[in-house]
Amino acid sequence: MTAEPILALREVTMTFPVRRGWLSRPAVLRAVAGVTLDVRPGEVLGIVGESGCGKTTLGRCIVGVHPPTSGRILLRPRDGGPLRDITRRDRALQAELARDIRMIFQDPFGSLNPRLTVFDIVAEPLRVHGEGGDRAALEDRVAAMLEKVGLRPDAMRRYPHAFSGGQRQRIGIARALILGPRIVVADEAVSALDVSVRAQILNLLQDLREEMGLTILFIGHDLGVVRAFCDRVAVMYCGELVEVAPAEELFRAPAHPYTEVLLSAVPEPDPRLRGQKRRIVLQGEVPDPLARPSGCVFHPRCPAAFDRCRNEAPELTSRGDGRAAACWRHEVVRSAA
Amino acid sequence: MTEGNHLASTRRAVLAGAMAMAAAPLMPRPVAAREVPSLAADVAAGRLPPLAERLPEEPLVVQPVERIGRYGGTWRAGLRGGGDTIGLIRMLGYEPLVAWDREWRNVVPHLATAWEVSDEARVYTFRLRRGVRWSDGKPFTAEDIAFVVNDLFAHPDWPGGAPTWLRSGGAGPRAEVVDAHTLRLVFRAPHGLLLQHLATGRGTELTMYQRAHCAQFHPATNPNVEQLVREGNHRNWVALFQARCGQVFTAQRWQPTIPTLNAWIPETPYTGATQVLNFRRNPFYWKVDPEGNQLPYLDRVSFRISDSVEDLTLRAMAGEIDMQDRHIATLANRAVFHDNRERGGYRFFEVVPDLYNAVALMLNQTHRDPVMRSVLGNREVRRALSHAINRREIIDAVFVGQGRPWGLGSRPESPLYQPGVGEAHTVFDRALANRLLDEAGLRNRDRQGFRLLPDGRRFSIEVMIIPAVRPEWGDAAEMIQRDWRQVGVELRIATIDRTLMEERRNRNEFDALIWEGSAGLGEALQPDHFLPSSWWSAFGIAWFRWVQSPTHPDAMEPPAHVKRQLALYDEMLRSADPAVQAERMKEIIRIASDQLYAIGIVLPPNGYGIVRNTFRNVPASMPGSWSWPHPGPVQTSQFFLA
Amino acid sequence: MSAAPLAPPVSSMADPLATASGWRLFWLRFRRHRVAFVSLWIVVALYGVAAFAEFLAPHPPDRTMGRYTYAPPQPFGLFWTDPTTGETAFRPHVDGYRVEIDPVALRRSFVPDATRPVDVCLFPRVEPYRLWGVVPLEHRLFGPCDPNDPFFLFGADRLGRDVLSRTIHGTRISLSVGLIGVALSLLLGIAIGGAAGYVGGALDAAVQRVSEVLRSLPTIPLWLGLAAALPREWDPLTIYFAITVLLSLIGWIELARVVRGRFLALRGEDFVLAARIEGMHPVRVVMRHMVPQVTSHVIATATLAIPAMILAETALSFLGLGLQPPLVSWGVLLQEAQNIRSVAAAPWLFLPGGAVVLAVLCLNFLGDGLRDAADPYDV
Amino acid sequence: MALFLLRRLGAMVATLVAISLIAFAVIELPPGDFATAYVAAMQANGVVMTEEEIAGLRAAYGLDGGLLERYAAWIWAILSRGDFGQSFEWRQPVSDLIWGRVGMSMVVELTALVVMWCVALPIGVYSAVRRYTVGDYAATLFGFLGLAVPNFLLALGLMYLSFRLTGSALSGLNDDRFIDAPWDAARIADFLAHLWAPVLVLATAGMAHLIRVLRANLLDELNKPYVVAARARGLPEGRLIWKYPVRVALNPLVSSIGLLLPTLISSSVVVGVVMSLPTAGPLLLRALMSQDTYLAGAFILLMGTLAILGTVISDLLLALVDPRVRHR
Amino acid sequence: MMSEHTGRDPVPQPLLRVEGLRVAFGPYEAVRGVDFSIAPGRVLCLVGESGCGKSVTARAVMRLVEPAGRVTAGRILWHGGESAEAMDLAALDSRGRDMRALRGPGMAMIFQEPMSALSPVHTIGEQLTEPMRLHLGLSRKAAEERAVDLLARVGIPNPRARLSAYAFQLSGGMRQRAMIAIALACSPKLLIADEPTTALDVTTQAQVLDLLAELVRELGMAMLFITHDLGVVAQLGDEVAVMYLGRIVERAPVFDLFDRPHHPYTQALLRSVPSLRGPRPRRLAAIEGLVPSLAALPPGCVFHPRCERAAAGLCDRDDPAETATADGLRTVRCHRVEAFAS
Repeated sequence: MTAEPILALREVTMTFPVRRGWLSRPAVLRAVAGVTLDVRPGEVLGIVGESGCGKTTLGRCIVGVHPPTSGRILLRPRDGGPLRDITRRDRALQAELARDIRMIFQDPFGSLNPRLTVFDIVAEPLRVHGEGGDRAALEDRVAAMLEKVGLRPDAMRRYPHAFSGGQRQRIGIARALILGPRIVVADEAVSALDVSVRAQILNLLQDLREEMGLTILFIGHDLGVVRAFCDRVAVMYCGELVEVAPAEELFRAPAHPYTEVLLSAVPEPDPRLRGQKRRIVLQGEVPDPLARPSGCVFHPRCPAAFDRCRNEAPELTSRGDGRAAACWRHEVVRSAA
Repeated sequence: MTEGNHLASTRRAVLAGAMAMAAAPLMPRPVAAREVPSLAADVAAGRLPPLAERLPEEPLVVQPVERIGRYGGTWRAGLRGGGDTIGLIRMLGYEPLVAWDREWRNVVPHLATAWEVSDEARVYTFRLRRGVRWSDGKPFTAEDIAFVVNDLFAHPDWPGGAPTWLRSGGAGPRAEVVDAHTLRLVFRAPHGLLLQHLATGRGTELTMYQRAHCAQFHPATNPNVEQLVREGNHRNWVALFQARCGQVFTAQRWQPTIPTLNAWIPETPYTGATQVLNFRRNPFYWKVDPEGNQLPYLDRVSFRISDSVEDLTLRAMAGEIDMQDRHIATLANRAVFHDNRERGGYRFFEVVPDLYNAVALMLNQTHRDPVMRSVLGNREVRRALSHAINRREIIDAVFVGQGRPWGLGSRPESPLYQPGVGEAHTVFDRALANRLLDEAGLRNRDRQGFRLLPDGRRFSIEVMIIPAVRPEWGDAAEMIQRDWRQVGVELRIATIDRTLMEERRNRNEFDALIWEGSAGLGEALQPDHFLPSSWWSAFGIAWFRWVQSPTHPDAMEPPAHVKRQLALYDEMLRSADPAVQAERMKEIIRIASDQLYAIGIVLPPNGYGIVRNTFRNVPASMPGSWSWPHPGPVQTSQFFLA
Repeated sequence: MSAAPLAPPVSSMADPLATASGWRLFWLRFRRHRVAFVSLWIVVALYGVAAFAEFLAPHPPDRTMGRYTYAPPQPFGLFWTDPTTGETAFRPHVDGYRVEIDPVALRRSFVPDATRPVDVCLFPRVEPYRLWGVVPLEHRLFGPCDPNDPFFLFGADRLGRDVLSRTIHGTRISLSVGLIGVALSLLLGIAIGGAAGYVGGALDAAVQRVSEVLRSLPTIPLWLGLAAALPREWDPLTIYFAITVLLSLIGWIELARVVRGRFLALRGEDFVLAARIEGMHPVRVVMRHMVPQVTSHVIATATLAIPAMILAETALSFLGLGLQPPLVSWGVLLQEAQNIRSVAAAPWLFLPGGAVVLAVLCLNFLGDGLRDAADPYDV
Repeated sequence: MALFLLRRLGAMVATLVAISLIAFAVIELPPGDFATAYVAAMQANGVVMTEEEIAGLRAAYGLDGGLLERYAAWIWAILSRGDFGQSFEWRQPVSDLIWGRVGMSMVVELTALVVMWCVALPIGVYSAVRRYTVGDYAATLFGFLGLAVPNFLLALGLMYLSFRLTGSALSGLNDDRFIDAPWDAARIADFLAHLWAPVLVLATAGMAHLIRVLRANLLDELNKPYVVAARARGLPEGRLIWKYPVRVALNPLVSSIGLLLPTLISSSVVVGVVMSLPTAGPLLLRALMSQDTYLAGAFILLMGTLAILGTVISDLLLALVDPRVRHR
Repeated sequence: MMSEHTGRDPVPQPLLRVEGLRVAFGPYEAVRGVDFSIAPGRVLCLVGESGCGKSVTARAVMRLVEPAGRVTAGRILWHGGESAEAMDLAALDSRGRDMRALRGPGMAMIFQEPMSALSPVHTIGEQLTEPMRLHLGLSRKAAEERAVDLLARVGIPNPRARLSAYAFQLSGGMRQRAMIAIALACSPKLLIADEPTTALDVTTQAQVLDLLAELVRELGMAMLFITHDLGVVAQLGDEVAVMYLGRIVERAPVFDLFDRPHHPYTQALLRSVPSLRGPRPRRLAAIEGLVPSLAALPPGCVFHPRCERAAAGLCDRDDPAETATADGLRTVRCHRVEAFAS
């Protein structure tokens, strides 16, 4: 389980200046606050949290949409050498990394250029990176890729609007995988899909992952899906990691109160659970990201908060069994153990 | 010495036209005049002295055009937006020392009742009308004019110094006050045309400043002027002076506070914010009708200020304008005005333009380019180009068939008219034109059929026109362009801004230009088309340079015929005798016509004006010019509403 | 996730729209706008007229017939009844004129006279001329069989020039002023607006400020000043281009605003993000992924800008600062007509105004249709 | 709000400086100066002026200084004393000339604005709600026709029509007899009797834009869930449309008032010239033509200022009517 | 929390009965013959994937699909009126007085995205009091008092201050609560909730669901709940109707449906929802193929191209009729329902 990480995040922080209208001076929004995380080769790491928790920003930092404000992002080179700092990227490096780290987007409608044919969309990475040779060769590769994601090769002549959401997501997957990457960041890749199609896409990703040896960062908010799909899960709240654990463990026995809350809120597709399931009702609202609470960010809503939580921020600490949580209560548990 | 006669003592004095003024000399001092009804109340209340005290001892008796009028009423007319001061001078401000008669034949007494001219036309002595009062009741004396000549024009700060028309030998005159009613102007060099110039619109500049009022703003007479300058936030005393006393062409002179000799006084200042400019009668006006009634007949004048000619036109058609030709009486409007005569209740009067031609195309005979100069300077080439034009067709198309083919020469109405001069070189004869051009060495043609200059370039003339001034020019130019194309000469039409046209003309960087042919009646006053006498002598700008200063780098020595003209003109200036002047001028014009200084197209048809049927004493015909600033010399004070 | 779709999804592989490109969809949506569709054809026809003006106009624009100044329009007829025999025959003609001269009003009045028909031919032989100054031709589309006969379907102006022919020739300049002006505006607008929208930040702020200043300035004074500043020694054609450039100097603002807004929105779109992550050159990102998205919208905005330019040209001409004769544009024609005399006695001189109205109207409808098709819910 | 105002004012001043620079540059751009224009105008009247006289004129007007120098002096006089300089043509302080005219312009333009809104609003709403009906097409056609007919043609036609029908020219804003009269009821009545024509011309020209934007905005809003939600609350249709989508669709228009103003000012120049109105346009045109630098400059500066003020006011209005703007 | 009302209870007299409802948008039928009924105090969940017509059905009940869409057939019988006679809403003018009078006091609706369903330029108070003053004839003051009560009831803290708040000033959860308060303004007999929690985070969703369940129980109103989330259905519904391509393919009390789904589509749907419990599946069960377009509906049973058990010559030819179980509590639209319903 403790394989060398393929990707490592060290204290990654991402802030945005926010101007709230004319009156106030620009405030700083900490979308991601000091995230440290190792991604192991070949695993599917789920990142979950409610909207605004910073999971998407974190994913975008990794693929290079914007460089983090501080912290480092490290990547193990293909040849397995020591970790390489890829925090700051010029265009050349970005282009180089685009072969290794790729992204699947949430919105199957917005992520495909409606003016280009499927061929143009899927072949674009090849062209940008100078691969694939002449048009015929490109077409062959695109056709092969399309078949791999479950589309007929003749789809390449059509435009995105001719496809349903699930099919479009397949096109997006084809674009992401055609260069043979090592890491794929799937940002809410199935959230916009209907249940029946969602399963198809997840299964497809599962197959491709096995076939291509991918490492997948699966960003999502549907805990059921995350449980079914991920090996390990990282829970985010207010830009911070509050818990990281193997999926089975996490769902069986959440270590962080927030994780508990999350799990308890998921409506289970079983009417018999009505009234049997312990529903933890959260106090108040998600804090304003511009006015982060002192101490533990979760303490104002935490059912189990005590004094220390209000004053000191707990670190994400590992318990040794592959589980880590940022909670004083967890700390207590750990020291007890 | 009776009114209207010259100073009889010196028989060497040249008789200037006063004799011709029909009724004036014979008119006895009118008596038993009635008080003006609209002023009666003021007189009765003692706010105004009675009529007898207001009228001069020797009022100017104006013979009405039709009949004795009656008092009352308003003259409504329109002004263009932007200081339309020229129009005001013409209609309300024509009160010079000496004036033109209604026929534009002679200079007649006006504010001056008599004058004497010395030998060589250097010294002029004027006898001023006795008892004339400014609108504030103060007497008008020789001091008023001396103030203008000596304290303003001769002052180093006065912009531009003396006006050009008043200069001779490069300088203005010195004014000597002989007595309160006798003024002497002493010139450095002969100034034979002074009387004529005095009778033009600009001549009024000498009689527009009341010394008593204006001296307040002059450093020579008011030591505290600097304080006024500061208080009024002016640049200098001149600016202060012009703001408070006005200047001939500025709107500021039309203020209620400035005393005037005019028939009507403005009620409010004329400014850019004015929408209607109203005048009321001057109770001290110094003219009477033969029955002794003080003029003007009309109590008020009301000028609507409009930026739109169409607006004025509609108002005229609607009968909201009593008498006017300025701005609205265009060729194109004639038909609509005609159609709306009944609706508007007006009639037409005729305006004979002071133009010998409506379209005068001047070729630059002193072109900077030697080849072009030799070609354009060739009289035969100019003849050819003139004969190549189908004037009849242009007249038909552009001038509604009105007017006849005309070159350069005085109008038939002019005293200087000479048969055959205006008609010279105007026959349409394409064959002749081609032959002349061939003979002039322009035989070779290019592929498009254009003739080539001796150095192989195409014979191509660019003509500068400003259709904004006269829309007909553009139309005519286009037709000339086609006609010349037929004889292998290219005409390129450059529609151009006026400022630029003048710059290029003055730098002598042009081939040709089109302007109107001035003058056709007052030739001697504006002789620039007949000999190189101003910047408007576009046929020979470099010759004009030479006249000004033979050493100027751009100057070119003129050929013999030009020198002959210059000599003739010089003779004219030395003699103040109208007969001599007429002979010299005729010869100058003959030479100009023979040399085709301008290729003319058409003798301009008579213009027109409209006048309400109830608005009387407007002559059926009058000249139209700035030299004879119509309708001023008609004496607008005798207009009345029937 | 957007609001629950009320209308059912209609696209599928079986649908004919499935293989349609974006442009084809654009076209299909556009065709639903009947008025805009008709307008399109009128605009195309107008530009056709502009292109083939020499051939289509029965006379050269500067041909004067001095005898027919202010001649009213002649009625056109296909059949002619001989008044003497009463026989009717197929004979395309216009009525000739009877001339009455009024010496006082200084005017000739023309009365169309049915007894003196002027025969009208297709492809009559005329004096040789050159189409576009290049192609030598000897025929025009239609005109009087005898070139010396009067033939004034729209009447004649003060020089006896055919108003129809002048209007047709005016089409060329008037429509191209709009087109070229808009093309220049487009260039400026896309470059400036695109840069502002893509780069954002300080550049965006600067562009915003500049365009705010320019938008705050009343345009007419600006145009007046600038038009007055043009060197008059330039030949009319150069002046024409200069005026066009002037018009476009104001026109780019709106386009830049549109482009900027779109670019700002597009910059956040996932497919642009995808291209950027690819490490693509920004210029390529812009050209391949952003520009095509805005084109249809920009075309629509540009179409809407053309009529504004046409109107601006006429307004400038009206104030005496636009194009000048001998160039023939609608503005110039209207400038010549803008007096009471024309309104009262020769209203046909305002027919070029009809052309302006038609062109502006159609271009506006067309632009509206294009915009709706480009983006049904965008202003 | 105060801070917002301050910032807005700061930006406004910067814009004004830019405008003054542009204004000055534009007027100085043409070849020649007032003296040449003046001489040319005199020439047209047959009055020939000599070089000396022209040189005298230049000196008298202070036209012999450098461009920047004159700009600096001009702007300094305005800022320090509110002195806009002297009009060359009228030899009068510019401020004496412009205020009345600018005031009159504002009256005409604002009335036109109000009329435009009053007519465009119902038409725009109607054609959006009854989209693709005969009424919609008619309204659109009407609006576009107003847009398509050049202003001066409309004005000219109106004037002639009035002349034919009433026998009097439809020009100016008052009968002659009222012009120097005090603003009593009779003059105001006469003023209103004149005002409608230029207002009509101006309003028809701008209406199409308003109708079109309103229609598009409204079409956008009509399908929004909050409209359906309001309908689901059982509101009567008419009240619902005016209260909800129209209200929202108007907001962007409110902010466009400021932008409409420069356009209106521009078109009122043309209308003012044709109909001979005592507004800023004709005097400005004259000033530009005669290169009366300070007068034209003051006009452009003032019009620009008013336009910018309009923008600021409409921004404030927007803040007033749109809580989303107000509360951020 | 709310286990009392189960599908096993005897069905009371329905409040609303929809029979053979068809809704068309242009040439396409989005709802192709739908029957269901709701009784007071009961929750009917309409489940289905996007585009199946569930939202259209809900809006058609309130006659809110016009003018884009049109109710082409069927009856919408409303038993909530004063008279014993049912009123056919489908026959009413959608914008007429009768229909309007029904909206608000009769039936009310809450929407998926409270942000866009609330007017951006009107205060919550204005939108909340408006229907009360319109339908109940309350004075402004009385309406405001009631509004404060309502806001408090739906769990909005500091309700009086919130009256003057705008939608954008509230958080997502609060907006939805406000939306619910507005819907409850006139104490409707039927509440239609169109995916009210889809746009919310799980924790907020849980709160809103609890609130709705509580309200139905307390106020005794009927609720038509539209959702695609079977988890939500399991928590809230008394009865479930599963829609596919404009038709209800299976309708049953909630326990029956989850215990023994009859229709193959329902079965597949249930299988494809990952659970937090039980063994972690290696793969999720997926329904193969795509939802056909309304423009090109397959012949026969529209589900047959994706159905594992479709019988050639039957399912691809004949449109299955609705069959009801003996107790009448359950209907299924499948040819082969006997073949697998155990």
